[in-house]
Amino acid sequence: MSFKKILVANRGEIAVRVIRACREMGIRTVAVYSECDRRSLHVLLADEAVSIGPAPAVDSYLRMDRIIEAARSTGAEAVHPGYGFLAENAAFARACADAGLVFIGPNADALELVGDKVRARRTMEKAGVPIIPGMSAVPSDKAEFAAAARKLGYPVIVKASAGGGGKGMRIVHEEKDLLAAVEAGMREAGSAFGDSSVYLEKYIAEPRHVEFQVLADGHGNVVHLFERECSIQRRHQKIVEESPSPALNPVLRSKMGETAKRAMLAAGYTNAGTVEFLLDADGRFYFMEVNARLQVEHPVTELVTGVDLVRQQILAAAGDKLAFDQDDLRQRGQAIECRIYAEDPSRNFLPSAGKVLFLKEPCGPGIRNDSGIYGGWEVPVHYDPILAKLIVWAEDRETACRRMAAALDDYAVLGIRTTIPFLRDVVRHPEFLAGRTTTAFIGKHFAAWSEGGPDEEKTRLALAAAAYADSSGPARGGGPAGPAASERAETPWTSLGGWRIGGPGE
Amino acid sequence: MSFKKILVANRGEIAVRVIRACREMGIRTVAVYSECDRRSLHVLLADEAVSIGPAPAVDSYLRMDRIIEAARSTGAEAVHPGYGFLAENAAFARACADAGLVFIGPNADALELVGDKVRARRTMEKAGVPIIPGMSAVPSDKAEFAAAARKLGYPVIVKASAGGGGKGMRIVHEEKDLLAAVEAGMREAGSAFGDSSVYLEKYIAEPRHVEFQVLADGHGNVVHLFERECSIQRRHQKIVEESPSPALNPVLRSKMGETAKRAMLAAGYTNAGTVEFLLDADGRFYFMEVNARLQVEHPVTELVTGVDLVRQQILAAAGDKLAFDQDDLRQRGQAIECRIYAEDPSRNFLPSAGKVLFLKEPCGPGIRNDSGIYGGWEVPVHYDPILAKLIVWAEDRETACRRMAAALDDYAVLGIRTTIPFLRDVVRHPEFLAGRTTTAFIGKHFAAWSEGGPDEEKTRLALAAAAYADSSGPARGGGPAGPAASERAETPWTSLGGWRIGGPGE
Amino acid sequence: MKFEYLVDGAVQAVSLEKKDGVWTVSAAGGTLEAEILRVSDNEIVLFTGGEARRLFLARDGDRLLVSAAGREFVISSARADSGRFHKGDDRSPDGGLEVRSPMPGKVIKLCAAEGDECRKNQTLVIVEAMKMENEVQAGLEGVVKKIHVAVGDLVDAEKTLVEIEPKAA
Amino acid sequence: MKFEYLVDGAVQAVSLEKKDGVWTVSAAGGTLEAEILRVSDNEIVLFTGGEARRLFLARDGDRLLVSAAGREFVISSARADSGRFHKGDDRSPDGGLEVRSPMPGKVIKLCAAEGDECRKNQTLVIVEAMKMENEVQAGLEGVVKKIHVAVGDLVDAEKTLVEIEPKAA
Repeated sequence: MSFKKILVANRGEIAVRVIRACREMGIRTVAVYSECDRRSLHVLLADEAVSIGPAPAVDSYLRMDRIIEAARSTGAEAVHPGYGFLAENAAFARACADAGLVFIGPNADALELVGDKVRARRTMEKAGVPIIPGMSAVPSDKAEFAAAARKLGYPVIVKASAGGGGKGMRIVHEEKDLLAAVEAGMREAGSAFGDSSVYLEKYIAEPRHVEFQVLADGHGNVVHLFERECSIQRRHQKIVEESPSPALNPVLRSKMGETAKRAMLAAGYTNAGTVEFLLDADGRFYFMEVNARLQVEHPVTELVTGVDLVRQQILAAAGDKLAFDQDDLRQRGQAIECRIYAEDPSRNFLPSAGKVLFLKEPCGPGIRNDSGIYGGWEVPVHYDPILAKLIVWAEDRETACRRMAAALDDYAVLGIRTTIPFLRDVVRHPEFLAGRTTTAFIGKHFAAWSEGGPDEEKTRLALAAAAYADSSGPARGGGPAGPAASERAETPWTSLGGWRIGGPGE
Repeated sequence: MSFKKILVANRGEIAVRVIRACREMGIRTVAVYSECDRRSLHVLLADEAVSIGPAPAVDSYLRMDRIIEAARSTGAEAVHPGYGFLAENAAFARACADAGLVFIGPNADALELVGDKVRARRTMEKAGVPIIPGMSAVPSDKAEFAAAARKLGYPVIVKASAGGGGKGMRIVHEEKDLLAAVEAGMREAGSAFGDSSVYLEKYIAEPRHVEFQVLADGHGNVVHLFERECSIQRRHQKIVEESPSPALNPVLRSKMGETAKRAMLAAGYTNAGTVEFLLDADGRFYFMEVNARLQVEHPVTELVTGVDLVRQQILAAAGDKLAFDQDDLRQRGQAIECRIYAEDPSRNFLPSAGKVLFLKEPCGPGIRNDSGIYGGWEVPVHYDPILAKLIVWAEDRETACRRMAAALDDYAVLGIRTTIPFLRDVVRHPEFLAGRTTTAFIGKHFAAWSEGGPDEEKTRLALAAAAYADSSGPARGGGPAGPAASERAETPWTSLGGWRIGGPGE
Repeated sequence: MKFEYLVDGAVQAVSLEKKDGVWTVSAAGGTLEAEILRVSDNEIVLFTGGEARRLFLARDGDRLLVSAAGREFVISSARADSGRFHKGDDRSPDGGLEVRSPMPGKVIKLCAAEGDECRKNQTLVIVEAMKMENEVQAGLEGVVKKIHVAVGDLVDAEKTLVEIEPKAA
Repeated sequence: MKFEYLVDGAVQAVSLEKKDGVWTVSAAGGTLEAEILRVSDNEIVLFTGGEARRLFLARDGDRLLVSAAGREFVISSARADSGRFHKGDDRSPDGGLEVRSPMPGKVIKLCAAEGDECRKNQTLVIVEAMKMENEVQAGLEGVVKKIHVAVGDLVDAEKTLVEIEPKAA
């Protein structure tokens, strides 16, 4: 069986991704949008679109009632939540079921279990999955945090019970900073997930963050689709991910993969999910949490395994059995993803909303660009700053790194600042090229990053472009005064005759 | 070892493809261009560019002397010929060697052997490769054609000895049409390949065209990378290709693959090449010819096998051994390619040169667009009409067909006519979806193709767009008179307030 | 607002009204209500009946090219375009019938001489473009009155190649 | 032709001359000769020393944004831009020091009250944008003279949040 119409309860690149997958399966799509997203790409691509409220997410993308009403009124049979917003909200999954809608994600019980990070840790511990020392419950009194932290020993990390993606996280090295960190974490968690509970874990320094993608149908079949190495992080936010991980060998990979499957079986998990591990320098790994959703970085797994995860999510939600088993799955080549954010890396990654005045996206063999933007579109201030994901695949890691570097050079976004210049330097760094990627990588090598030094040659090129534009381009905007209009008429479009380039001494 | 700088002796999408591969291997590139290609995409992407003469190919892209001089003057160590032009010209391969340049392609002896289709057939016959009945020599006298045709029995096919890609080919059903067909074939062959010799073969009706990609290093290692199904042809010109072929089973695939390897070994072939077979309805296959070059349709093999063929060509030319053997190679999923030509399918595929006024290329997971054009560029009349190749990969054939259909719908080229509307209908045809693809497919199902019927709804949309553009867009060009300028100022950019879409009854 | 356009040679009328942010379009035998969103100079989106229809457009001189739901339209103002859209041949000022080149290219063969008789659909000239030969044929039976090109000439689309004097009926 | 521009706050002069199809550009301590090709409104290519350099550009009001070899530049006319490029705080008309929001966002916390003393780098306001909290800090030691915003306010970039009376030296 399959669905005829799916509502996509998200926005941006992930909504676009899901809409494309539906279209290829012959399924019609309904987009939802907040007031400021009227002309967003996901709205343009969907077959239908329904307005669900004002810009703030709590008034629109987090409004379960309006989303369910939109599904009902358009006749959608299922809801894909994407990531973020309501993706890991068990109440939403239940509300969908109550309204007769299929929630494309894990069953509500599993969602609730793994979504409660503290209960999840207990379940995993019982199932024999290695875990990081930490609080076994969300405390009701803030004073309990200090006692727990003392018991674990500093440094400790504050984590949101409901969330992921670095939101609400704080590392604390000394007791005097603990309370402020807990409060800030609670505020961020509350605004991001609608649930402000946080807890503490022992902080393991310089680990690798290695996660395993799992697929489980509703018929007892579970497979893993190998690992993603997600150690390159800034403020606990992943920025570069890859598969395979340079840190795993076949034995460790198999051991971690089987552990991931065991974890999902223990949780009674269905649909696509990810088991996150910390991997220390000695090859010991610890369960961190289950991400009960399609993840931002899912494309690296898709490119390496040849499995379309969104399609598999939809098939599993429709009740299909997995069409392959563990032995059918192979890793081929190397995939790397860079997240393109609307942040200004030269100003401490300040968010950078505004209008995309010009956009040129890279293309070519082995290059995939999952984007939620287009030239002329205005990036709103209200949501996560992710604009797009640039993913490359190549036969080997060295080639993949080169392909990514070349693709980033081909990526031009004017009008807003993005993390592209920063990523350009990350993927060219000798330690990255050597595969020595730990969560300490950015802090160690990019703490004082700035965009190049003064570069006279590039400045000269830019100045030449400006002068040329002002002297011969169409007069747009209130630019500096150029030559008279009569001179302007002679543009290179008509007067290029006689030039020749190349060859020495020319 | 590898090269530091490569000259790309071609233009258009294939030059772009090769330049990208070089860049990812850390190799600098030199483009060459004719006078009308000054601002072509390959020139913009290369590190350096050298002008090699006037627009006609015989004065530029076929000028061996100028190309070799350009390589010498820029310090290039190797020449990649792409496909077409000098790619299969043994004299050019020899001239490169004489100038101390590595020709990235087969060795000159093998090139000469397989390039002479008649000698190639004899060699294959001796090696036990099944061949189609045909002339065993290029005749010196035109009268010999008639005698040979009578012996083979009509229908016969006129083929260029030097070429490929349908150039110079003519099917002849009766003796009275033979001489004109031979003469036309000779003219086309001469202008396309600089060699006007043609010969005759028995014409097999409604076969499939199935070819095998082969890679051979200079150390005696030969592997095949499975088949490409190229039966969807118009005027003997491939327009849609895919891999795997719906017509092969594992036994036949293995038998044909081993035959392809035997053919290449018999020819002493090195580098990348393709062995073309005709496959009849009973599973009998016949050697047709060796394409001694990278082929237009190479991306379908790349997507299915995960091997970058241009990279392998460069490595093999540099003297490297193949890094994998036959057992390492697997087919995964389904890839389909559509060739986008500057031809007007609604006017009998007349060439359509001119300026690309607007271009929107499809993107998304599993979509690859190898393009040689950009918005604002003028398509010249002088060369092959290929603009780009749209290639999709998906887990299975059904999904790949849907993905291709969706990607073609997302492809907008305004200003010149292209084959996109035709391809849209081809990939949606029930016989195509069923995999019943023979060389008779287009003639049978698309002989009287026209772009849709009168469609009032689409016409209404287009008229609405025109009226809206004239009433509110910026006044560009001498369009029909719209409302006064004061009315125009109120564009939707600033006046969209209050609308709401979706939901029944709105 | 009312407009008249030539679409594929036929005159089409369209009226466009905006009220409360909703446009009403009447054209081609029907009416649609739509929210219209201008995405860029080359793209607009019509939301109609719950569906988003993306339209791409480009100006080409006095013509507007529109790609609507995968179908391309050439739209020009009814007035500006009268007398265009040649079908390959046309009356010349002095009564002959002009045979025109259907596309830009290079004349590579003349298959008739002035004064020759020609059948309908007989090939008169071969024009090569983009490496393919294209046969330009007589639209009717008659006599070749004048040949306007020579082998090797580069010709534009719509260039007159040959004039034919039609055979008296 | 000579131009003066402000690039990242510094005045830069550039001269541009064309002769025989070759442009000579003198700027930033050097000279280059280039063929310049205008690809579109947003792209030009400079061929210089055998190399093709693609430059992407877009106008943003009176500023020109240029992406040159992977590096982005903000270029404005030297005159039009005098007095811009605030570094986060500035003198107010009545002598206080203005602390401004570094980006558009929403005020989610005030960490000081009018009349409070503040240390240098002390957090005064927390502005949230795109789901991340950003601390806006005092540029120097002093007294909070006036707070211009309240929790919940949406603020633009460069909006004055707080005025500080600097501590007498």
